[in-house]
Amino acid sequence: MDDVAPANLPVPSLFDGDEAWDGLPSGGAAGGEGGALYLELEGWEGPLDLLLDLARRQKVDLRTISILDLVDQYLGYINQAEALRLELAADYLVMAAWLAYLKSLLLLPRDPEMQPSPEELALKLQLRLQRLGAMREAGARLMARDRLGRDVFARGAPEGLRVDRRNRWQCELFDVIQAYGTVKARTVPVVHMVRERPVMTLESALSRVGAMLGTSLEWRELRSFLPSGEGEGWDNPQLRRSALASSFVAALELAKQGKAELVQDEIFGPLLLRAVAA
Amino acid sequence: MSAPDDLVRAVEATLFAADRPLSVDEISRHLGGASVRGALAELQAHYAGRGVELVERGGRWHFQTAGDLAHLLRREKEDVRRLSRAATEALAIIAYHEPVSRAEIEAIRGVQTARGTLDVLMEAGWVRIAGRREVPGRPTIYATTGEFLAHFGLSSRRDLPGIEELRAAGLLDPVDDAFAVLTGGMEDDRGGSADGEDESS
Amino acid sequence: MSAPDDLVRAVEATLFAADRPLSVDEISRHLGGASVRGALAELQAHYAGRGVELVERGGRWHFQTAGDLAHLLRREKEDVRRLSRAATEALAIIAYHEPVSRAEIEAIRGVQTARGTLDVLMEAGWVRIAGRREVPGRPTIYATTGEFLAHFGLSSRRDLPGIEELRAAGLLDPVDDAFAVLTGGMEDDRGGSADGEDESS
Repeated sequence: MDDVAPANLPVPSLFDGDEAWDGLPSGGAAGGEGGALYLELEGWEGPLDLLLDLARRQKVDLRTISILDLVDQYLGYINQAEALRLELAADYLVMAAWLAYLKSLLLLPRDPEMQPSPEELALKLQLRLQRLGAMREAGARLMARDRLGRDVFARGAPEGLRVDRRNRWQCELFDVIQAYGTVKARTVPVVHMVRERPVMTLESALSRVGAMLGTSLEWRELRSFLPSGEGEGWDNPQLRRSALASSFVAALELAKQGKAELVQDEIFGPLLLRAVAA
Repeated sequence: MSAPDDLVRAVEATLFAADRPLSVDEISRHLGGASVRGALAELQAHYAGRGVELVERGGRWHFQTAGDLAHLLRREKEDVRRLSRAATEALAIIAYHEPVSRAEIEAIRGVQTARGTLDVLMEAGWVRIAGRREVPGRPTIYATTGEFLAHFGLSSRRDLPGIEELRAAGLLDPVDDAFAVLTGGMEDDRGGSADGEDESS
Repeated sequence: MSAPDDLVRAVEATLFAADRPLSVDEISRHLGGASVRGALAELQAHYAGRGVELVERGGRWHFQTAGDLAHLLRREKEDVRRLSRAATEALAIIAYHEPVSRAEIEAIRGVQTARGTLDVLMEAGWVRIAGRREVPGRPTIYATTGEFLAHFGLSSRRDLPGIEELRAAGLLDPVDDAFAVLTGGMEDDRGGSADGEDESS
C-alpha cells in the first residue's frame, strides 16, 4: 500500500531508470535524507517543481515513484519551513493541503463510489510530474547542443549581400505635352465678370418713395411703396427683394432728413411710414 | 578535387557573403533565378568534414564552423545569454508543443510564467507570437522561429532531441488526454481539488 | 579530395569566424601556439578557384568572395515606376522653358515644387543642373539632357509641339470642365493675353 504507483494501470515509459536524469540542472535546493533538506524557496519554480525534485531524489524511475513517500517528503518540507517561520507562497500551502488530503484518501478504507479514485488522483499527479520532467530534460538537452554563437560560428565578417534598388521612371511624350497644356491652362489669367443683375437702385427708390409719401398723410406699410406691374419684371422675386431693401434704406434716409416718420410696433412687424406734416 | 562549376561557385560566394541564412528562393533570386538545389547539395558534400560546414536550418542555409571545433573557438567575452530555468523550460515547452498559449505553458510547469520570461525568449529571437487560439478569450499562442532552429543547430523541429520518443510516450499530450487513455476514457470531473489548474484552454 | 587534418580545419574555422583579418601569429596564438603556415598554404590551395578565396593582405589572412564574383555582392533591382503628375509637369516646364530655376518652375506651375520632384527627374536622367543664374541668390538652373531627347524620341527640343498646336489639339482647354459648369459656364474668352509666351526658347 506504500507504493501507490498504480501497478494495474499502464504507464507511459520514457526514461529507463534514472540515468536519464543525470546532468539535469538540479534545483536550487538539495539535501540528503532526514531533515537535511535545506530551504531555499527561491530555488523552486512552484510546488510542482519541488515535487519533481523530491521525486528525483527517490532515485527511481518516475514511473515507479512512491506517491506516499513523495507526499510525506513534501509535507515534511513544508512543516520545516513553517517551523522556521519562513513565509511560504500560497500555492505551496495549497499543494500541501491537497497532498495531505490525497494521503488520507490513499490510507483510508476505499470508498468504491468515489470518482475519481485516490489512485487516479495520484496517477494524474504522476502524469504531470512526468510531463514537467520531460520538458525539463528537453530544455537541458536543447541548451547542451552546439549553439550558434557559442559553439559554432557563422562567418565573422561577411561582406553582406546588397540589393540596390533602382527606379526606372516611365513617362510618355504625350504625358509631358499634356502636362504642359494643363499647366498653361491652369495658369492663364482668369478674368472675372459680374453679370448685370436686376436691381432697384437706391436713387430710384428714394425718388419713388419720396414722391409717393408726399401725397399721403396716412400710415402706410413700406411694402405698399414697392413698384408692381407684371410686364416690367417686378414679379421677379430677386428684383422685388432688391426693391424692398432699397425702399427700406430710402425710408431711413427720408426719416433722417426729417421728411418722414417710421413706426414699427413689434419686431419683424409691419414697418409703417408717413410724411411729416410740415 | 574537380573544379566547381560556376553556379556552385556563385552559390558558395553568395552564402559566404550573406550576413544571415538564406532560403533556396532567396539564393535563387539573387542569382537570377537559377535552380540552386543541386549546387547546395554539392557544396554540402564538399564541406562535409572540413572546418566549416554548410547547414540547413529551418529551410535556410548558412555556413558555420564545425561543431567539434567548439573548444577552439568558444569565446569567453561574448558568452551566450544564460537562460533562467523558467525561460529554458518555457522555451522547451513552446518548441515541443508549438503553438502553445501561456496557459498551456503554465499548466505543464505548474506555476505562473512571469511576464518577462516570454519577453526574453522573444527578444532573443527564438520565440514569436503565432496568432491567437480560436477559443473563448482568444489567447495569444507562441511558436519558435527560424532563428531558434539556427541557434540550436536544428534542421527542423523534427530534429528536436527526443521529440519522437516523447510523442510516442504520449508525453506531449495534455495530462487529461493521457489520463483518459490510461484509465480507459473516463473523462469526467477531475477531482475538483488542487490539481485543478487545467491543462486545457 | 583528402580529408583535411585537424590543424587545417582549426585554421579554416578560426579564419572563417574571425571578424577581421588575422596575422599568422594571431592564428597561432589562438590555436595554442601551433605552427600554422603549412595549414594556411594548404587552405589557400584548397580554396583556389572556388567561390571563396583565402587571401593574405599585409600579413593578415582572411576569406573573401572570389574577385570575379564580386558582382554577386551587389545586385541591382529595377522598379518600374510611373512619373508623378507633379514631376511630369516640372519636366514639361523645364523642357519648354529651359534653362529654368526652381522658382521659375513654381511660378509657371502656380504650385510649390517639392525638392524630391527635381531629384526624381535627375535620377531618371532626364534633367540636369545647367549651372546657376547670375542673379541675386544665384539659383540653380535646370535643363533637359540628351537622354531626355532619346527617351522621348525627339531629335531636338524644337520637336515639342508649340502653343498653337497644343491649342489646336485641345490641350489648352481647362481640364476641369465640370468646374466651369458649376461656376456658371461662362468659360469663353480667356484672353488672347495668356498664350503670348514662348514656344520659343
